[in-house]
Amino acid sequence: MPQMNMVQAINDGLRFEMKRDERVVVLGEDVGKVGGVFRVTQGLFDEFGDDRVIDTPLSEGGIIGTAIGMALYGLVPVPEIQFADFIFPAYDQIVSELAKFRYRSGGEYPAKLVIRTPVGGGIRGGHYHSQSPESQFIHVAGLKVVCPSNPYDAKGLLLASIRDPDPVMFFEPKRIYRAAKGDVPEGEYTVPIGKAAVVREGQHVTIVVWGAMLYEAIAAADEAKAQGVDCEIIDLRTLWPLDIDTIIESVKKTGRVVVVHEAPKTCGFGSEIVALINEKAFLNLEAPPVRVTGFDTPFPYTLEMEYLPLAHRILPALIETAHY
Amino acid sequence: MPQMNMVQAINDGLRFEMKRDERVVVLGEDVGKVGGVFRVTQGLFDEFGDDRVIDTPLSEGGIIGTAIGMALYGLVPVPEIQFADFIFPAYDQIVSELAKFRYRSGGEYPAKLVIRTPVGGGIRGGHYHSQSPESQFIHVAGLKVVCPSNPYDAKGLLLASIRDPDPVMFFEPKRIYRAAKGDVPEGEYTVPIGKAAVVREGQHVTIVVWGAMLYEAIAAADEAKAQGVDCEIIDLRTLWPLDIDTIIESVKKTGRVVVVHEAPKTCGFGSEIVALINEKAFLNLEAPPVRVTGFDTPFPYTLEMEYLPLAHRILPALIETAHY
Amino acid sequence: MAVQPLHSSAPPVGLASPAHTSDPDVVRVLRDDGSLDPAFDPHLDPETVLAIYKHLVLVRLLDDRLVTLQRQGRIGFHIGSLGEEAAIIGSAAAVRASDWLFPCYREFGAALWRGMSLQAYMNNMFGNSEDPAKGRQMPDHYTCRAAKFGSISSPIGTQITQGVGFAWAAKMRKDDLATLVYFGEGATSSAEFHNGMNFAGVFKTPTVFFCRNNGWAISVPVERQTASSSFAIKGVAYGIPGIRCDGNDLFAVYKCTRDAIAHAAAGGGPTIIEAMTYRLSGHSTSDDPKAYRKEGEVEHWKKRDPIARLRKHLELEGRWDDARQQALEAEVDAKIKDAVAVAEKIQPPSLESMFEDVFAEPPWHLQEQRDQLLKGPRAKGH
Amino acid sequence: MAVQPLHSSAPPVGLASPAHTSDPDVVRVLRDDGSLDPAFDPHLDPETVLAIYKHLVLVRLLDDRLVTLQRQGRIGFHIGSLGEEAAIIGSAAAVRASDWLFPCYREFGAALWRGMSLQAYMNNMFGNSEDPAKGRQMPDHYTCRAAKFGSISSPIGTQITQGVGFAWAAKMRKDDLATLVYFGEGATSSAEFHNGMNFAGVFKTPTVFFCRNNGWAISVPVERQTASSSFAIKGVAYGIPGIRCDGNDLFAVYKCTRDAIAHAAAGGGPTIIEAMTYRLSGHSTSDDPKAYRKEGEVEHWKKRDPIARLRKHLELEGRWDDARQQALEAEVDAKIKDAVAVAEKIQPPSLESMFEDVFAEPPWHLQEQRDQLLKGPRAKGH
Ligand SMILES: Cc1ncc(C[n+]2csc(CCOP(=O)(O)OP(=O)(O)O)c2C)c(N)n1
Ligand SMILES: Cc1ncc(C[n+]2csc(CCOP(=O)(O)OP(=O)(O)O)c2C)c(N)n1
Ligand SMILES: [Mg+2]
Ligand SMILES: [Mg+2]
Repeated sequence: MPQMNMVQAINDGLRFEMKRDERVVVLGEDVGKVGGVFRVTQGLFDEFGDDRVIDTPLSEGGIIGTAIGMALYGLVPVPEIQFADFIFPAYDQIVSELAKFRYRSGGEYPAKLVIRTPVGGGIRGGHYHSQSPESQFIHVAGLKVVCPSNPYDAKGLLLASIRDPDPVMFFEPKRIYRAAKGDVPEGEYTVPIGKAAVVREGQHVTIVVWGAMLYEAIAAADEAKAQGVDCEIIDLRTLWPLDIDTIIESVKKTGRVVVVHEAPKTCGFGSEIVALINEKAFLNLEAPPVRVTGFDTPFPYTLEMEYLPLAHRILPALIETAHY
Repeated sequence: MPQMNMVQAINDGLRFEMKRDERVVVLGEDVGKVGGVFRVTQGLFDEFGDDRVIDTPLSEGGIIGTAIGMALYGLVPVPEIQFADFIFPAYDQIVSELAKFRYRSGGEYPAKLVIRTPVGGGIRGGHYHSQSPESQFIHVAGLKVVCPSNPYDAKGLLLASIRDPDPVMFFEPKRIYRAAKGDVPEGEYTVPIGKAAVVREGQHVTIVVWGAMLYEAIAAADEAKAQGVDCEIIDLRTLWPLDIDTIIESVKKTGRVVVVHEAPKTCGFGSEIVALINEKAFLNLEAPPVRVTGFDTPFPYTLEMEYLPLAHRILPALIETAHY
Repeated sequence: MAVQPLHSSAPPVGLASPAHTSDPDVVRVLRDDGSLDPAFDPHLDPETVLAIYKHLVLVRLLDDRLVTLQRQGRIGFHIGSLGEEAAIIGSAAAVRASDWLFPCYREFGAALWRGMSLQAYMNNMFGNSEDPAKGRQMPDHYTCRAAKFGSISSPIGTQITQGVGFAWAAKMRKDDLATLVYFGEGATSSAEFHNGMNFAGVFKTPTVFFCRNNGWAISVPVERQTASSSFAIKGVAYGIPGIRCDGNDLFAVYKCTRDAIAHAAAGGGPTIIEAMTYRLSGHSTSDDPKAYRKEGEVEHWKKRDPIARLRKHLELEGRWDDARQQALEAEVDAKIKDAVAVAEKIQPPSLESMFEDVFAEPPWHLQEQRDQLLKGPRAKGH
Repeated sequence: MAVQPLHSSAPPVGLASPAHTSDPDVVRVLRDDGSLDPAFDPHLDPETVLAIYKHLVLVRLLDDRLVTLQRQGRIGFHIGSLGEEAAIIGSAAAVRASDWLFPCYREFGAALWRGMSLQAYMNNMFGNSEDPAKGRQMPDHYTCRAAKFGSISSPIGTQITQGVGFAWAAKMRKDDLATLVYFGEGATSSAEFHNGMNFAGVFKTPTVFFCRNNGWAISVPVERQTASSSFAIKGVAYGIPGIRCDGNDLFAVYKCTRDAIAHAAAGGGPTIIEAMTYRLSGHSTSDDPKAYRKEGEVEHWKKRDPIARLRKHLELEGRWDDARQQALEAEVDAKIKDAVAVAEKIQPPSLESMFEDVFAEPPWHLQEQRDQLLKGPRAKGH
C-alpha cells in the first residue's frame, strides 16, 4: 500500500472523486495552476482543466455563494478556503444559506457541497493563519463537521463527505499536513461520517481529541502510562454529528475524561462534549471533566507553543484527573 | 420614577449618552428618520442631526467596518444591526478585527464600540428574524456580551456598555421590547457589566437564564413552587464575562441547575455554563445540569412556540432535576 | 496643471425616483396615450399581452387581499409588489422555459406566472402543513422548483451570488439556460451584489441581474445607497453591460429582459437591468411609509401605475373595457377566496416535521430532541 | 432593433500587467531618459527627491536582508515590496503630516518614512518583547500610531472600510485630515472594497484609495480578479473619481496622490488611484512564483525598476553616482545589521503578556488561565 502524507492523501481523494463523478468541481484562491498554497490540489488543474479546478477572485463570499448556486444546480462543489481564518467573509452564506437550504425549502433545494479548509496552529501563523473555528459551525444546525488526524482517515472521510447528502465542513489540520504519514489504499474506500476511532484502549482516563492534537494526546498518554495512568484515547474524526455512544461507553468505563482542543476554551466544542457527558453519564463521573484547550485570547505568534494544548499541558490534566 | 418599556428605556439611555458625550454616534439601516424598525432610536435624528444619527446603505459589513474606523479615531459608535440574524455579513469585521484590535496592536489601537441588535423569537419572525447568536460571539476572545431582561437593566447596562473600554455586543430581546415595563430612573445610573442578578432566592434548583426567557423561567418557577420545588433564579444580564461567582454560590446551595436559552442547544452558551459548573462545583452537584433550549434546527415559523424553551418546557426540567 | 481623472464622479442625476422616467437614457416603449414606440416594441403577440394583463390584475388583487388578511390577524405578514407588477411579471414573462428565477421577496407574481399554484402560495401565507416551506419560514418565503423558482430567504442579496453560481454550473455543463436574478436597489450595497457581479463578469456567466429600483430600501432613499449616477452603471466596475428601463412599462421591461437573456444565451455573458419603478405600498405590512416619504412622491407614481398604463394600451386597441374588468375581478376574487378558505383549513405542520430536512436523515441528537418534545406538554397560544 | 446598453462592457485592455504602462490613460512623469514631463511635474524640491531615493534604497536592501534572515530561519516570514517601492513611498511622501495611513501589508517603507523606527520594525520581524505588536502577530504585522500608521492584519481588505470610517469621523469632527488606504488589486474583489468605496462615495469621506495593481494576487492574475477595463474605473460604481498612474514612476505617484489628498481636503470627497506596478518577488517568503508566471514578464518589469529609474533621473541632474551609491549602501547595511543584532537579542514576550490587551483589564477567566499556565510546565521547541 502506498505511503502518503495528509496532503497527498487528500489530493488522491480529490482526484479519485473527480474521476468518478464529473459533478465534482474544485474552486478557490490559488487552487488551480499552483495547486493551492499547501499544494493540496496540485496536478488537478492539469488533469481536469480550468473548468473543474477554478482559480477564483479574492472573495470567500463569492466562492461559497457561487458554490451554493452550483450545488443547487446539481454539481458537487468542493471549494477551498485558503485558511479557516479567512472563512468569515463567507460566514453569512454558510450559516444563513447553506446550512438552512434543505430545511427552509421543505426539501426542494438541498445544497450539497464540501468546504475544505486548513485549520490549527503550530506553523508560526499568528492570529490569522492558526485558528480552529469548529464550534462556530457546529452550533449552526444543518452542517456536518469533519476533522481527520491521519492520511487514511483524510482520504476516507473526504470520499464519504463528498458522497454524503449534506453539506460538510472538512477541516484539515495543517500542522500535520506533511508530518502525518501512513498507508493509504489506492482507489475506493470510505471512513464513515459520525464514527469516532478508539486509537488506544485504557482504564483510567478517557481523552477526547481530534486533528493535530491527537499526537499530543498520545505523547501525554505515553508519559501518563509511565506514571501508572492508563488512558483511553478517542479520535473523534467527525465532530458533528458526534459519536456520542463511543464517548459515553468509554466514560462509563473510566469515569474520568479530558477533552483537548486548540480553539479557545470558552464556548469551544469541549464545552458541548462536557455538557453531553453530564447528560448521559453523570452518575459514572468520578472526577470533573477537564478541558485542555487554547486560551481565550487571539492566537499568538511567538508564544504559540505555550498557547497550544500540547503534551506538556495535557499530561498534568491526565494525572490530576486520574487521582482526583 | 417614570414607567418605561424596553424600547423607551434604551432610547432614553441613548439620548442621555449622546447628550453627555458628543463622541457617541448612532448608525445603521433605518435608524434615522423613522427611528429604527422597532423605533428604538426614535427622535434621536431630530435631536442630534444626521451627522450623529446616520441612515446607512444596506450593508452590515460597511456599518461595522466604518464604525470600527470611527472608534479608532476616538468616537464611540453605537451601530444598530436591524436584526441579529443579519449580523453575519459583518461577522468578519467583528471577530477578525474588532475583537482583536487592542490585542494585535499591542494596545495602541483599542476599538471601542457598542453593537446594538434585537435578538430572539416569539414575534413570528421565522428563520431570519428570531435567532440568538450569542455563543458565536462569546467564543471569540475580546468581546463583551450583554443581554438585559427589563427596562431598568437595559438603560443601566447600555450606559455601562458605552462607557466600558471594550467592545460590547448589546443584545436586545425583541419579544419583550414593549411587553417588559418598569420604573426607570431619569438621567444617570449604570448597571455594572459582569454582575448577574438573583431575581429570586430558592433552595432546590438554580435556574440560569437571561433576556426574554427570564419571564418563562419565573412562570415555570411559580408552577414548580406550587409543586413544592423552590427555585433560585439568576438573570445573567451580562453573558460574558460571566458572573461565575453568583452561579457557583447558588449551585453550592442547591446542587441542581437548569440553564435556559433560546439558541440551539449544541454549542450554545448553556454548554459553557454547564462545563464551568463542572469545573468549579463538581462535588456539589446532586443532579446532572440540564439545558432547556431551542432545538438544533433553524428557527421555525408556525411552530415557534413549540421551539422556544417556554415555561411548559422548563417546568418538567425543574421537577425532574429537583427529584433526581 | 492638475491631473484629470480618467472619469469624474457624475452627480447622481436621475437616481431619485421621481426623476427616473424622464431620464433620456431610460428605455421606454409604452407611451402615455397607450401606444407603443416602434423603436423598441418587442412585438408581443396580443394573446400574451392580454394574459399578462390578467395576471397583473390577479397579483394586484392578491396583494390587496393579503394585506387585509394580515390586518385581520389571519396571516402574520405580507410583503407585496404594489406598483412593481410590470417590472416583476414583465421580466418573468420574457425569459425562456429553460431559464431559472432567483427571487428576492416581492416576486410572487413571477412565481405564479411560472406555474406555482395559487393554493401553494396561499399555503405558505398561512404556514400550514402544505406550505412548500412546510410552515418553517415566514409568509412570502416559499419555494417552487417545478416553476424553476428558487428558495426565498430574508438575508438581502444572498440569491444574487447563488444565481450566478447556478448559471455558471449550467455553462460548465453546456446546458442552454440562463438565470434571472431579482433584487432591490438597496441590495446593490450588499457584499453579495459585489461578489455576484464580479464572478459573473470574470466567468461570463449567463446571468441577468434584474434590479428593481423602487426608490426605497424600507426608509432609506436611493441617494443613501450610492453616489453613482445610476444602478445600471455599476456594471462598469465588473465589465458587465447595464441598461435602464421604465419599470412600469411592461413592454420596455419585457424587451430589455428578453434581449439580455438572448445575449446571455448567445454566450455574451451577464447584463444588469435597472427597472425604474416605485413601491406604492409600505415596505411590508410591518411598515408605515408616512414616517419617511412625501405623499407627493406617491401621487406622482400613482399616475404612472403600470397596470393602468397597460389597460390603457388594451383599451386603445379595443381589447378591454369596464365590463371585462368587472368580470375578471369577480373571477379572480372568487379564486382568491377559495384559496384562502382552503389554506385556512389545512392543519399546521406536525411537530415531527420540525426536525426533518435539517439533514437528509435526522441524526441521534435530533431524534432525541424530537422524542423529548413529543412526550412533553404542548405550548399554548398558537 | 436591439436595445443599446447605456454602456457596453469594455474589453479588459491594459489590465494585464505588461501592457499597463503603455496605456495612454496612465499618468506618467518620469521619462525613460530620466527627464520629467513638465505637464504633470509635481515640482518636488531636490532635497526631498534625494531623501526619497535614499529611503527607496534602504527599503530595497531591507527587503533583501529580511528574505535572507527568513531563509536562515532567523525570522519566520517576510512579505516584501520589491518593485513596488516607488508606489508605496511616493504615495506616503505625498500626504500631509495630519493624514493617516491604513496599510495593507507591503507598506513597511511607508511606515519607516512616516517615522516608525527601523528598530521597532525589526523587533516585529523577530516577534520579541519590544515588538509594537508584542510578538502576538506574524512578522510584517505591526502598528505605529506615532507615525499615524494603522494596525496591519491579514484578512484582505478590512482596512479599507476602517480607513473610510476613520476619515468619516474626522469629517464629522471637522478635523483637517484625510486617510490614505492601501490595498492590492486582488482586494478589489473583497466585500470590504465594495463597502468602503460605497460608504466613502455616499458620505463623501476624505479618503484616498490607493490600489497597488502589481499584476498578481499570489498566483491569480488580474484578469481573474475582474472583467472591468481597469481597477480605477471601478470608482464609477460609487461616484468616485478614479485615476491610473505609472506606479514605478515616483513623480507620477506623488503627483496623483497629492492631488487626490488636496481634493479630499477641499471637501471634494474620495478618489481611487490605481498605481500600475509589479511584484518582482514572490508573494512572500512562502511563495515560489515560478510555478505560475513567466520569466519574460518579470524581465519586462525589471527593466522598469522604479529605483533604477529614479536614480537615472538623479544622475541626469548630476546629483548621484556610483560612489555615492556605494557609500549609501554601506551606511544602510550597517544600520540594518545593527537593528538585526539588537532585535535578535531582545527577550521574547512574557507569558503574562499573552493575556493582556484582550480586554482593557483581564477578567477572571483570563486571570485563571494565566495563573494556570504560569504554574504549569513550559513548552519545548520554541
Ligand atoms: C442582510 C440584511 N440586512 C437587513 C435586512 C432588513 N431588510 C429587509 S428588506 C430591506 C430593504 C431592502 O431594500 P431593497 O433592496 O431596495 O428591496 P425592496 O424592499 O425595495 O424591494 C432591509 C434593510 C435584511 N433582510 N437582510
Ligand atoms: C480574506 C482573505 N482571504 C485570503 C487571504 C490569503 N491571501 C493573502 S494575500 C492574498 C493575495 C492578495 O493580493 P493583492 O490584494 O493583489 O495584494 P498583493 O499581495 O498583490 O500586494 C491572499 C489571497 C487573506 N489574507 N485574506
Ligand atoms: Mg428598493
Ligand atoms: Mg496584487
